[in-house]
Amino acid sequence: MVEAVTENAALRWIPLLPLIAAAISGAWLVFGRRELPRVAVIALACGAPIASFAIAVVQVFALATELPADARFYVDNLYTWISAGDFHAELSFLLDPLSAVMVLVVTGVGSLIHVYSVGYMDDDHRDDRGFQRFFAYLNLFMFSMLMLVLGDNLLVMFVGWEGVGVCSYLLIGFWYLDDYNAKCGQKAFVVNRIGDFGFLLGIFLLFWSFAQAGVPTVEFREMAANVGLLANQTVELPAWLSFLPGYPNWGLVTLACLCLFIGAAGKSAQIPLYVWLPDAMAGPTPVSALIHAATMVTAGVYMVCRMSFAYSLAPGAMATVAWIGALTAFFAATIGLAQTDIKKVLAYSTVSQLGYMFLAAGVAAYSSAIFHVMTHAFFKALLFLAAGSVILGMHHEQDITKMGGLRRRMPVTWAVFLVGVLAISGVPPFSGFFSKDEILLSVNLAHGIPGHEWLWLIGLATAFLTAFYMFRLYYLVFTGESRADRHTQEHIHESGNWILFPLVVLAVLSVIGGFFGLPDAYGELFGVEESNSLHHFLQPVVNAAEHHVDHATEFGLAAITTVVGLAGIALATLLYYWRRDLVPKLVQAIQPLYALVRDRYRIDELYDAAIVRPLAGLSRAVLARIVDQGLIDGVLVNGTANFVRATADGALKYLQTGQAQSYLFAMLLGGALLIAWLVRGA
Amino acid sequence: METPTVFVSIFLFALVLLVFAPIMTWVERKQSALMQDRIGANRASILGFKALGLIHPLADVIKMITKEDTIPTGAHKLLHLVSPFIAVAPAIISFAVIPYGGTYEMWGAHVSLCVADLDYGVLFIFAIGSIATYGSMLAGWAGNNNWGMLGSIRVSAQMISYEVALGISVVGLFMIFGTLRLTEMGLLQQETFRLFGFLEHFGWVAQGTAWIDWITIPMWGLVLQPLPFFMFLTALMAENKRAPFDTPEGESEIVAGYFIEYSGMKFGLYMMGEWIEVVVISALLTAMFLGGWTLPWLPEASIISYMTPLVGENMANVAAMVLAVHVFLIKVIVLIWFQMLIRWSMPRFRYDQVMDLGWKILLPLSLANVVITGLGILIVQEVTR
Amino acid sequence: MGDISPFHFQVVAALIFMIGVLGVLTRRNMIVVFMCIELMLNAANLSLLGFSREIGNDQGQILAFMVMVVAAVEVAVGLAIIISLVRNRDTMDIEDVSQLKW
Amino acid sequence: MRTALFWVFSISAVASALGVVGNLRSPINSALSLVVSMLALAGLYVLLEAQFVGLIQVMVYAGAIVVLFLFVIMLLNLRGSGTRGAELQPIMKAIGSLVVFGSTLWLVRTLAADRAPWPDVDAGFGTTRAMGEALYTDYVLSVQVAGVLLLAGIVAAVVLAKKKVD
Repeated sequence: MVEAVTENAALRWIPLLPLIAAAISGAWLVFGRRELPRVAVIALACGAPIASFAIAVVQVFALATELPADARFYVDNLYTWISAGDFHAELSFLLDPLSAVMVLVVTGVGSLIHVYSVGYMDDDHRDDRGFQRFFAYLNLFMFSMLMLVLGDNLLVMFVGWEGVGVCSYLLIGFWYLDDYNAKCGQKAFVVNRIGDFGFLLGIFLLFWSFAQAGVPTVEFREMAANVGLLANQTVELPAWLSFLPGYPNWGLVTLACLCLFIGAAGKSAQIPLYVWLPDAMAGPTPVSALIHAATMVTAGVYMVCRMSFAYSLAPGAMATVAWIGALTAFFAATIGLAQTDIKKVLAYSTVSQLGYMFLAAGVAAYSSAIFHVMTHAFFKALLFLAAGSVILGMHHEQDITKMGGLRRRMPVTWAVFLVGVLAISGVPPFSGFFSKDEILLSVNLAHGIPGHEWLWLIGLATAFLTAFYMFRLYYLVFTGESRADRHTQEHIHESGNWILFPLVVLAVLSVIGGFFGLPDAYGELFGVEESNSLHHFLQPVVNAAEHHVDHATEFGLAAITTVVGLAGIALATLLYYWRRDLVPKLVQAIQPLYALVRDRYRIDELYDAAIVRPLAGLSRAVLARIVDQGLIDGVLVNGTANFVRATADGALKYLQTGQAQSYLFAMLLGGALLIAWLVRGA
Repeated sequence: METPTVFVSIFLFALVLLVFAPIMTWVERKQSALMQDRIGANRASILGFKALGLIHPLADVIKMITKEDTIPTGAHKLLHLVSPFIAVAPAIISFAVIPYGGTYEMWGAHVSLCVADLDYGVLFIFAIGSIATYGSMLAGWAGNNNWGMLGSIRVSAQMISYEVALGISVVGLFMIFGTLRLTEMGLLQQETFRLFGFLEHFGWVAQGTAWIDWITIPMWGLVLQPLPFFMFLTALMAENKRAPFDTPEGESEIVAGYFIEYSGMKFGLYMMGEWIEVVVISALLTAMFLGGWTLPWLPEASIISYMTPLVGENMANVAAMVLAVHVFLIKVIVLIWFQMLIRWSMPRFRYDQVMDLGWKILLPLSLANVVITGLGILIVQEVTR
Repeated sequence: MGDISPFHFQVVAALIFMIGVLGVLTRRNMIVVFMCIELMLNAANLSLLGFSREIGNDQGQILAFMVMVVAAVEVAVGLAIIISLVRNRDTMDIEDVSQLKW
Repeated sequence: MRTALFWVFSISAVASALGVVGNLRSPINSALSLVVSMLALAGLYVLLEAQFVGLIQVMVYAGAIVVLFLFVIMLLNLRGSGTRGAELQPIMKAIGSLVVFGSTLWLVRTLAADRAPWPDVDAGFGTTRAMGEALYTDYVLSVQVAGVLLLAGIVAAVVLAKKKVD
């Protein structure tokens, strides 16, 4: 009962164009003697994602208008990738409403960030041919991300998943001459590997259970159609896990979904695997905006939404997702309160917002999650890019305690940054308001999740904190007197047009982005039917929970959210605009707690002591000395060689006389014996 | 072919060849005299008759036969004796497959003017020709002379090298004619093709335009494969080791090369071998490239049918046969003259130049010719289908 | 072909082959050894052609043709090796070329 | 006629093959014996209706390969043995090869115990046309591979025989 699909050969070009661009500039890097002309690099690097965006727009428009709501599937099947027995994995792309939204976000925001990068990387002389290398990586990332988003089955998605990981690694360590950057890249890669391992296990488990049920497939639509077959499969837990709820039998789907969520947590920086994202800020700022705010880190959310058919069978996994998401949101928000690096603040806010998205996905409000993915992509990309503009203007100074008073010096950046801050703080009618409000509404109504009231409260608290630290950031950077040294102050300047154009576009999107998913209740106020177009567009492909609430409740909850957000803003205004003298006193009063928060709760140190060091010690002492040097090198490698040498030197070498004729003689004798044996009966 | 006619043929061509060889000495002398603007070969006379110097060959023969036949000490006697014969025999044998006329019916008998009309005629000539190498190279070794050894090495290297180009240069011709049989090649070369037929084929002029039918070209090998004609001729001349390819003899360098230790009629046999080969080369080129015994634009069958009402069928055949032999002879003589022209106008190549010509010019050109001819055949097939 | 049977050809082939083997095993002169290898190849060709004629299938002839191609290459390379050997070691004796051992 | 030719060719082939091995005086003599053997074998090939292969035998073996042998012998200026000590190897090897010799003859005898008479072959058998058609249709890949092999052989020979290693 797979739904009717429509073949569409145009899809392949959406990921292929960036790949071609990446391949050309990459090959030129490897084989060419010099960098391509800048104009060519720019045309190639920006042209490809823009062309992809154009194709995506056309195809999504066709998808939305030409197909009936319950059969919006465009499939582009390139070829059969793996064919083993009953199992077939195609290399094929799927455009349905879910991937359509993601593709538009990825290519749209991606194109803008490519344009921005032209301006941002323009003065980068840190290494030879960095400009071209940067764009080759960036295009490769676009390709991988589009593979991830458009993949028609888990395997293609996994290819993209790993591809974006690699690109993330390459781009975090882009200025690899600085050892710190390279280490940050490695950290991101290793932490992601842990998550990927879970993801892979989840894929295996799912495939195995589908194969048990007689449908060996990893293809999304087929899995969704047959997911009912998995309902009764269980897995028995070992005795030492008896403390877990639901012991001794877990649904296989629950286990698979948890494994998948480990992958999502790794990619999307959730507790306990969030530690890499703040360090990932070592990469160039456009990378932070594109990969570590707008697109890649939302891949986990996308994956959970994509697998919503499985999660709907696993309430335990849903609850886990929701709680992890909520906790991450709150936890990261608290860390964000005390950071002084402009990009770190934004990074923790990203982690926090990603927590929101998982919270939404966990309460089955998938369309809200995707909505927040979209609005977050707009305003967080905006914030990062504006921060990049600030950093450029401040000559690569990232410490907000040394900024201040930039409002007059960088008016456009100031304006768009303010828009972004208002959006993320949930001030109506900016886009963040609608998406956040919808999430909190869904959480409030999610009676199936244990402790959903607490989740709602955590969400509200996070909203408060978010508003507070974002405005703290805003006031410290843009208002008051400049705290930079004199030399820097003299050279503060507004950025060029390559940078400002994407900023303005993103600012506009941040303002109006919310209206794509204007809740129906608001739409009715203005007489628009089904104004939550995003929700209705996504509904056929995600098993989103349907809420039916009266308008009073809805507006009431929205009012509460707004008030909380405004309270956070008010507090920030008080502390960082009117009475800056209060802040040191406050810090003095809660010094130990402040230090703990400033040091990010020392989680990195904890991981280092609890995991990294024991593991390294074990590797050095046991694996390297005993297993590798002793067993593998000593017994297997050298042992084999010694054995061969001993036997050959002792006995076999005397067979080799060096006389060609003696060899031939032996050969002939052998041949004669062979013939004699062959004709023995005759 | 019945046995008596075989013997008739053998007799005929042996006579022709053996007559040719002495005459060649005279031709050579006269040609060189002409080219060097002097009077040549006019002293020998019988009773005052000089006969344009035609007596000289006779004098040569007498001189050769009566000269002392020296065998150097340390020579390999048997090889020293047989080498000249090995050198001459292939030249004579290869004439067996060359047709000097077609097949004629007279008084109930079939007369074929080709001794051995073999299916693989040209290959046979190549195979026999490759044996000729031994005659030269063993001669140099058998005489126990270092100059001779050097000559032997040169001659073997030169002849092996040019055999490659020799074979490959005419592959294009084989591809076009689709046969190795020389009689068949002769018959095929009687045909003509319309030079501007393609205009009609592509519809650029109207069907049945008269002037297109008038302008025809005989399908001679020379017309179809002009470049291979010269490459083949060059390779054959190199195989024959005459100037300008006479480095194995190179009297200014290695005295006389491989036949340094020969005198008398054995020496004469080497000379004879070379001259006979000049004739064989001309005959082979005639058969393969110049239409053999046939006249252009005038097929033999039509000659016979024109004459039959006049003189009767038997006599018509006889007349055609006589005509064919004469046509063949004239073509051969022209080519002999051409070879003499080359021999007396070119200086000797240096040894490395000889090798370069064979390996770096003739061989690549021949290979290219094979490919181009193949393409041409494919195009013609495609167009005329 | 009268009283000549396919068997006769095979016997001739076997004889020549064994003569070749004998030469390869007993002669010291490298060039002669090489010639004996050619004898063996030719014996194999004769055998192939004999069987080809016997069963009326021309595949044996193709194979013999290919054997000749390979033999030509082998001779060219082998003689080049012998030339460089003689140049460097000044010997034609196959027993002198026995460095390739332990 | 054919019977007589068979005997003439086979006896001279075997005899001259023996000459190749048995002539201890000079490799040139061995080479000349080899030529005779090759030519006689070519005759046998033609008797077996393999005219094309027979001609190629004459061209390649008699016309090129043995000439190369002679060329090399002369180039190395080897008159006489050029080897040290006795030309023949120790008697053991001879005995061994005679064992093989005998067993091979025995094998041929067993295999040939009941042979069918000559079958009729069509007129085109073994002609240039038949061989060409087979070579360039069914065996075209082999021809290509053989061409590559020849090229490799040419290159190898040139590299090996080059005097200077530059």
